[in-house]
Amino acid sequence: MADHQHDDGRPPVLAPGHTYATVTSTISDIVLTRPLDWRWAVGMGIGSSLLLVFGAAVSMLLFKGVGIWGVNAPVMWGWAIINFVWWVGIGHAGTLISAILLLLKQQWRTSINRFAEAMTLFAVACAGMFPLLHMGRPWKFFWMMPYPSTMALLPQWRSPLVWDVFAVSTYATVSALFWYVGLIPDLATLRDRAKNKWVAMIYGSLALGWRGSARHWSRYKSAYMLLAALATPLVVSVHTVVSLDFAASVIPGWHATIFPPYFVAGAIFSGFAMVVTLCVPLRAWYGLKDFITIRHLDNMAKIILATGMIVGYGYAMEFFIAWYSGNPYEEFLLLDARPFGTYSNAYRCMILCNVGIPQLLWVPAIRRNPVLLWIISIFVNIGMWLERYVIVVTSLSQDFLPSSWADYNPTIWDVATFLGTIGLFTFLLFLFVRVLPAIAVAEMRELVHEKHHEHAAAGAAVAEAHGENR
Amino acid sequence: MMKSQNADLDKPLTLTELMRGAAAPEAESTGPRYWRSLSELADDGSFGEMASRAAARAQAAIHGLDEPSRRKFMTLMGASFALAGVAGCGVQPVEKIVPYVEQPELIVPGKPLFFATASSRGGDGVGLLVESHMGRPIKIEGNPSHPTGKGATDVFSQAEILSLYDPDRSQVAVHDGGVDTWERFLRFAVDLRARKLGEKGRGLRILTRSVCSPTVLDQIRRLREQMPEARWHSYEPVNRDAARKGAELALGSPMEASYHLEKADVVVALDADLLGWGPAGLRHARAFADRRDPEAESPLKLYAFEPTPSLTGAAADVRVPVAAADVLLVAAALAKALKVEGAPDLDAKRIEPHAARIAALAAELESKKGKALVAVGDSQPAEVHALGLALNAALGAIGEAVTLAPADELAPADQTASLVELVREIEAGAVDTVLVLGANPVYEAPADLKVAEALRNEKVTALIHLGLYNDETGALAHWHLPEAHFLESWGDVRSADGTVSLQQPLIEPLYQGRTASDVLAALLGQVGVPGRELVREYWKTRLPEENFEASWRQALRDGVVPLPAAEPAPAPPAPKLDKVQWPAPAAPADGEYELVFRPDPTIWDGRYANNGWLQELPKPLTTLTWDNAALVSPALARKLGIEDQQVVTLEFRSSTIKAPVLIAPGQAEGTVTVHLGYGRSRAGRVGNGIGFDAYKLRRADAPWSGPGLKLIPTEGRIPLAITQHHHDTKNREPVKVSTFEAARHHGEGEAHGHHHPDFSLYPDAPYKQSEDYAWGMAIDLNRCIGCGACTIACQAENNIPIVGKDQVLNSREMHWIRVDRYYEGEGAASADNPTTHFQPVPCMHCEKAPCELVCPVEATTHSDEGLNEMTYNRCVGTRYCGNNCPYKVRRFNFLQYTDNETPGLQLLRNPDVTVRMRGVMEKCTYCVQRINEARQNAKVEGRKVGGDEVVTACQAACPTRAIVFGNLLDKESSVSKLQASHRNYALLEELGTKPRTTYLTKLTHGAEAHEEPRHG
Amino acid sequence: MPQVFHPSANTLSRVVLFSLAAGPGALLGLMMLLVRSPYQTQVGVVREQPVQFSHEHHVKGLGIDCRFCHSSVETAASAGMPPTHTCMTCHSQIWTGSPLLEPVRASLKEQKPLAWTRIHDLPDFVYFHHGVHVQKGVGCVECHGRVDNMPLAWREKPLTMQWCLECHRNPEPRLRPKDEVFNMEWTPPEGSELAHAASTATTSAPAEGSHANLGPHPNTMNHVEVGQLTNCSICHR
Amino acid sequence: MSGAHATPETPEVYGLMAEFDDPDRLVEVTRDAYGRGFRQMEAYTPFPVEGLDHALGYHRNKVPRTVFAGALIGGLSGFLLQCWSAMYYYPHNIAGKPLYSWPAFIPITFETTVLGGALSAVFGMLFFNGLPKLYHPVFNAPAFALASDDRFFLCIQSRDPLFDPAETLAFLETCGPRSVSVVPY
Repeated sequence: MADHQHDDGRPPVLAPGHTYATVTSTISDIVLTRPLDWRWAVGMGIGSSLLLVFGAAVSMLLFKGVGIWGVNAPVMWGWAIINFVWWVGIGHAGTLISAILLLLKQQWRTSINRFAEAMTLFAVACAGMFPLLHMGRPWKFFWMMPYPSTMALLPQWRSPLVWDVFAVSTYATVSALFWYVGLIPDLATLRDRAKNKWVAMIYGSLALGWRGSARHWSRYKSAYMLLAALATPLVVSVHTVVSLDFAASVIPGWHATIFPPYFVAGAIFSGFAMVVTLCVPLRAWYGLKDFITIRHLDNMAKIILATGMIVGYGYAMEFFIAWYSGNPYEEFLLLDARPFGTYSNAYRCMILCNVGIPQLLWVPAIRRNPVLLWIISIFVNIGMWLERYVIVVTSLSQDFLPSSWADYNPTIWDVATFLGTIGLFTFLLFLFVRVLPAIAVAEMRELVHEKHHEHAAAGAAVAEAHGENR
Repeated sequence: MMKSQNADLDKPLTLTELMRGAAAPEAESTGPRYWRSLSELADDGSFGEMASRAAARAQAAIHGLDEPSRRKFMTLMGASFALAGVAGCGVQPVEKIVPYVEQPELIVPGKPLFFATASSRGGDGVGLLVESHMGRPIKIEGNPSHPTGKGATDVFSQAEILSLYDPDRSQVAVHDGGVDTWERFLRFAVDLRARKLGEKGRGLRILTRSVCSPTVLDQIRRLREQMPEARWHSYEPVNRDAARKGAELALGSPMEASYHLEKADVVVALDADLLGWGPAGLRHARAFADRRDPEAESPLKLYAFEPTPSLTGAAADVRVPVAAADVLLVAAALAKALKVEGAPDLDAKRIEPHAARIAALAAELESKKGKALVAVGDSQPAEVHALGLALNAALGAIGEAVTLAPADELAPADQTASLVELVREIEAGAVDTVLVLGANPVYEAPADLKVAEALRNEKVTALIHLGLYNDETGALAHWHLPEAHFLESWGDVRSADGTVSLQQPLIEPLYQGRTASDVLAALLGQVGVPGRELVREYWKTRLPEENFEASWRQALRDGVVPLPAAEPAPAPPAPKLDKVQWPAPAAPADGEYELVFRPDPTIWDGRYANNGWLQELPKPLTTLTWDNAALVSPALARKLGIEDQQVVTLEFRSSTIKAPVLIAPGQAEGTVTVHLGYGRSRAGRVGNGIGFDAYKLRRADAPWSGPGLKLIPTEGRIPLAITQHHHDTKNREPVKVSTFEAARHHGEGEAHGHHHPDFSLYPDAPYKQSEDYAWGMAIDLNRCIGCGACTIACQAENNIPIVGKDQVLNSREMHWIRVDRYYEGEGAASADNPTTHFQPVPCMHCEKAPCELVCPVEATTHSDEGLNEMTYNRCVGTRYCGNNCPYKVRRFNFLQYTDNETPGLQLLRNPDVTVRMRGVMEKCTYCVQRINEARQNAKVEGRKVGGDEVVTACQAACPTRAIVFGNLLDKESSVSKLQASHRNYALLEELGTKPRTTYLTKLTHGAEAHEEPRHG
Repeated sequence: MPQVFHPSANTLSRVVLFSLAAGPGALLGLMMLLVRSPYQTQVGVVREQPVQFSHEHHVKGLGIDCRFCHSSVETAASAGMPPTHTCMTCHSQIWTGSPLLEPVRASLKEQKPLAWTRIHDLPDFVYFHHGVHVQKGVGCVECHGRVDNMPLAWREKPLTMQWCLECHRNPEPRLRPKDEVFNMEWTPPEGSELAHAASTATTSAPAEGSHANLGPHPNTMNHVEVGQLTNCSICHR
Repeated sequence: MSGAHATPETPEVYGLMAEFDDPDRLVEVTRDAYGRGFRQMEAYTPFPVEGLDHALGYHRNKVPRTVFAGALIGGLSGFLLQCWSAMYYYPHNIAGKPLYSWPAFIPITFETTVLGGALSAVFGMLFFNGLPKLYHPVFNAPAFALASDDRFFLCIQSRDPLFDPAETLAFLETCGPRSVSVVPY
């Protein structure tokens, strides 16, 4: 990519030489005309077979009960909640990129937002599975929602779990709306380019008859902007609420005021890591290197680095407060049990993956090397899973009364369920890249338009570009 | 029953016919009638079906038990959407109401009745009250008017109710491997009687366990009169032979000593588990606790010398681990110091380290003469008992703190000898008929006697076995007869102190069981005389006949037979030691250790092996469940480099077994302890094949301990399901300990009893609290001895399921009240002989309960009377409450633990407590069903519930009255008084949860066993 | 460019979109109605019984007191079902030949109880105590309706938790003097505190002492501790 | 170029459609047309072109206030639902917390606010845009498929009072479009 250097010496957000037409065709042809390739087939195969595993695990679970998992007393939450928090965390990057970066007028978001939003949706779908499945009587889930029951009972609003129900379902709904609204013009494009009548009808009905009228565009833009404005605090709130599940309890290692900010940072951290994990192969396979450029990878790497540092700060603070508070239970847990106790390996790996390895990203060369970046992102994903493992398991297994301490071990069914959701995620993702434009076409055209203006105003362009790209 | 089949006795009946036959309730002139169940009353076929299922199981029981279902049996049955119990959604299925045809007097649907009866074990008895719902006995309480328990019960009596309904109990008579009938046995018995009368009973032998039923003793006596050459042998694996022999040595006659702790200030337990051994333990425990009361002017001081940790050792102020063989040396040393005449001069090298302590003790005894006693355990040889009697005489305890009662002259004084004699005679071919009544010699006799081979002797033409289970002996018997559970039968029990109680049936025999006296009656020619008549007949001869009916009814009501005052027994002779030969103290060869046998704390000698409650009850001190293990001292483990759960080969006198190791702090260094009762092959689906059979190592001449054990570590491992993995308190002081000294004059800047300020920003309660009731509980740690009776009483009362070993291994046990055990003391020394503290932990019913806050569906809320309520049918099972409970008292049904399949077990359920389904959280409710019952009675009578009126299940069972429950608003209630005590403190008080359950500081004598007295 | 859709598609698409939005709501609403309907609550459903027993005839016609058959209603949790013996106390004298009573006679002959079909059936996890309700002056009619007008018994009230709570939160309107509990026709005397309470059934606030002259307040009259009545453990254990 | 249903004898014309390939040009033309007094016209572009809506004389966008209203309703209903059920409907003693635990009610109030806002934004936008409208006359215009690709259209509708087939056509021709076509109903 070094050959197309932008005037300001940084890689461009869009490789030069693209017109409205080329942008449109490149992206929409992936959906409409491009033949199946083996990589997609393999990915889809893996995804759907893991999905079958998921089916098996869930049926077993419903048939026998959560006892098939490793959960016990005192560790009554296990992998299920860990996976839930992990997936929700991953689900943060999408809306963040689309919403916050949109409000900040960051051009480079354009080519990755659609894709990141899709990832968000699918991650939240996976996350949503776990709170349901981990219940003792999942078929009673609706008792957690307000409805006029003959028992004259509504949910217990003080419980963080109820907040969770609302937060996650709201987040899922809003992200879906946001994603769909963004899709409407592109669906219209697909409708208009489809050769096959039926394909055209399918996309057409999804496009709701969008015809790009100027008045529509203006309402559309304000609605889209407002959605972004609403989604921004929502993103922050969701993981805050998730963190309150822990912070609102009395358990040492959970009962910490630092949790909300530190969870949100962690969420963005893992979210961007997952975006990188998925982008790098995608841009290679589907020839999108012109749209998802080194510049994007570079910026995402910077965000990963920054949020990683915040997470590291969180860990440090946990130590400090434990010592500073003089609370014997906190002291024991954080200064003894976690670093040196039964689960010290998980803890140390976590530190390595989340704080140690990301430091490599200080080096620009590494940030701009897709392969290295991809490997680092994998480490971050693992590290963030371990973080949740450490939080959930260590705190519960050694809380207040030594008499009731016990260790926790997952079972094969824990693993199967987790792999199952990964399958679900992969399946949906591969489906998505085949049937919907993975990059927002209309926004790319807009980008092309803006670029023309930049070139027109030559001298000003440099300064302007600086302003825009910072 | 008889009449129904007299028609054609030759045609064998089918099992279902048998069942129906038995279903016809026996005509009773007085008192209520008894049924198996409502469904039987309304014979809508369900009972027939249940019966045939039972029959099918019986068949299985005869031709070996079905492997796969074993052990899993009680646990993971359901695992289906069968939304039983707490479920409830969709249109309700149509239900039937089935009224009586003739309403029996007394029985009001939904109102429990209580009947007095008694259980017996090891020749001693406990008086019981049994709660019966609609003819179903569902809960056992102690009988307050019975001196042994004074209303308390031990774990065994509590668990008997489960044994009653145990579907694996023997259900059919078996003759030569085929199903047969009681009627045909009767015909056999009649022939036998005719034959034996002719032969004067030659070749007839009767084998029982220790018999404490006056009626049965009388029947045996009459049989001996009719058949002079018949012999009666009795053998109980956990017997008092040594004590009787010791008495014989010292006093010339086999007397049985009983100890009265209430009369002593200093008690020395020489390998005597006063608090945990047999029904007498209940009496001792109560006396001990009362004498430890801080208000008592001179709190009792307890010394224990024992080879293996016991409840008594844990309660002792000074506990000294010594090898079982060295207890004699300790006794001798004390005797010498107290100038007991005839005291042996033994080489005291092995107890050198404790010399100073023993000297000090001797001095203290000297000073406390008349207020001190020495207790010798049944597991010590006769010589020590003789020495013990001499010591007690020297201390002036005989007749005071120690009383001696003559043993029954008819019963064999030395049971082991009597069993040996039986075996020898059989081998000599002098025996053709053996009547085994309620015993299981094949399993529980010492291995060297080879009882199984003996009984297979072809000269023995009739081996008749009457037993609750078709067990190891039943498998060999020509005739096996199902025995009636004592809750199904008439009988009487004489407890060690002479009190006699009547047993009355709470329910018709579920499986056509018969009692020993039924069988003996048949041999005495009283064919078909109902059990009730047999007992009445006997007591007619014992009680003044002018008001016999009155006293009979009184006996049935009170559970104690009003006996005419017995003439005072003559004072026993002064003990002499001249006849005693003192064993030469054998120096243990190195590489060899001492083997010690103990009855299992929860399944005793194996008779309770098929009782799931007892199997899952954590054994005191080790908290082991579902297994036995070889207990070794930490020092020995270090020396041999073995660790918990590692399998070792135990080689003792040429027999070997493999056993998993469990390291027991406080174990004497060179001593290995094994518990009896496991390794059963025909106990039932619950008890089969778990643990190892320690009887295989037992010898007739070394019943309790012996040197020369070899211990060879192997690579194998057997996971042991222990419920408590961490033993030190991590300086968190859940148990607060102080000294009597400090307690007597507290207030002088005493730290303990001080309270954290209430730092809640919120008002106490969101709305008006009840002005009448505020329920609360106080647990006096100074009284708790850690026996676990509370746990099992709670299990019985609250329909708590058992989960099985694999679930306990994943720490999913369901007990609502657990007994935590902490070891105290620094360094390796503490591991070798730590101070032990017990702490029962039920739900704290916090007023600021963390669990309530996090429940998303109001499944757990706070009542205006301060109860932390758990509404099972609202619970969706997020388990957040369980996580957020600092005391970890919440229990979750991870799987379908409650067995809804087995019909017998459905009869067991307490109808006042919801049966929980899978996926639902549960926890201690302060026995809210009892609170509500009291409330309802009060309302119906238009009054208020009394401050102490409600008694929780754990409180009722507690032998030491350590648990007190009541109304905190009533300042006169005992719980208010206790919580007002300066010893009162709340667990994890600093969390601001404001628990309603509080604890009272444990007090010690601050002897050298402890370092500085510590305060809250 | 050819049109992809026919004009009718416009309407169609709007309908689809609307139903997607409104459909789930409507479905939920339907279910809410369903669980309150007799289909679920069995209100007014007459059940088949082994004997065509008419409360109307026995209570209104013959004026037999409830307690004659439901003997433990004042003291026990269960009101008690009459044993066959009770029926036969009269029917050994009258209607001795009636075919309607054949099952009853058979039951006595074969010592085989009658199996009645339950009308008022609470879930297993609900604990109800008749004795207390009678003691506190809750009339039979309040829950069982005018049994004296039922030829064959049916369920008068839904017996849902919501319904139980209506009274447990605000008992006054349903309370009466204890001696009137078994009276089917009883209505509060004019202008009495009871009448006042009954009239203000909707307001949950118990009327204050201002009505002292109107006779006893129902709650105080029978010592009802309203506070405890909404504790979960009052009904669920 | 006419829909099957448009009868040839009475050819009804929806409007005249001019096709451009440069957005900026389209804006100028639109401004020009507006200046000439055309009101019933609409521009179609593959992406939002800045200033085009103003050029069409469109200024009053109702979406923002709809969203505000939606968010307000969502938030209020959420908060009131919690207060009502926790304080009046079934007051429970939960860990001794006050019935009116407003701090605990905030998270859900926030969520319902966002939800209300988001729903009203999307459905408001669709409503004001009159979508879904799968069939629309402009789709009859030739090459209109490119309106979602790289072409920019201006359509002057026949219902405009100033609309005159000949003159309007002439006017549009002068604006230098790629093509001008008649859009039938």
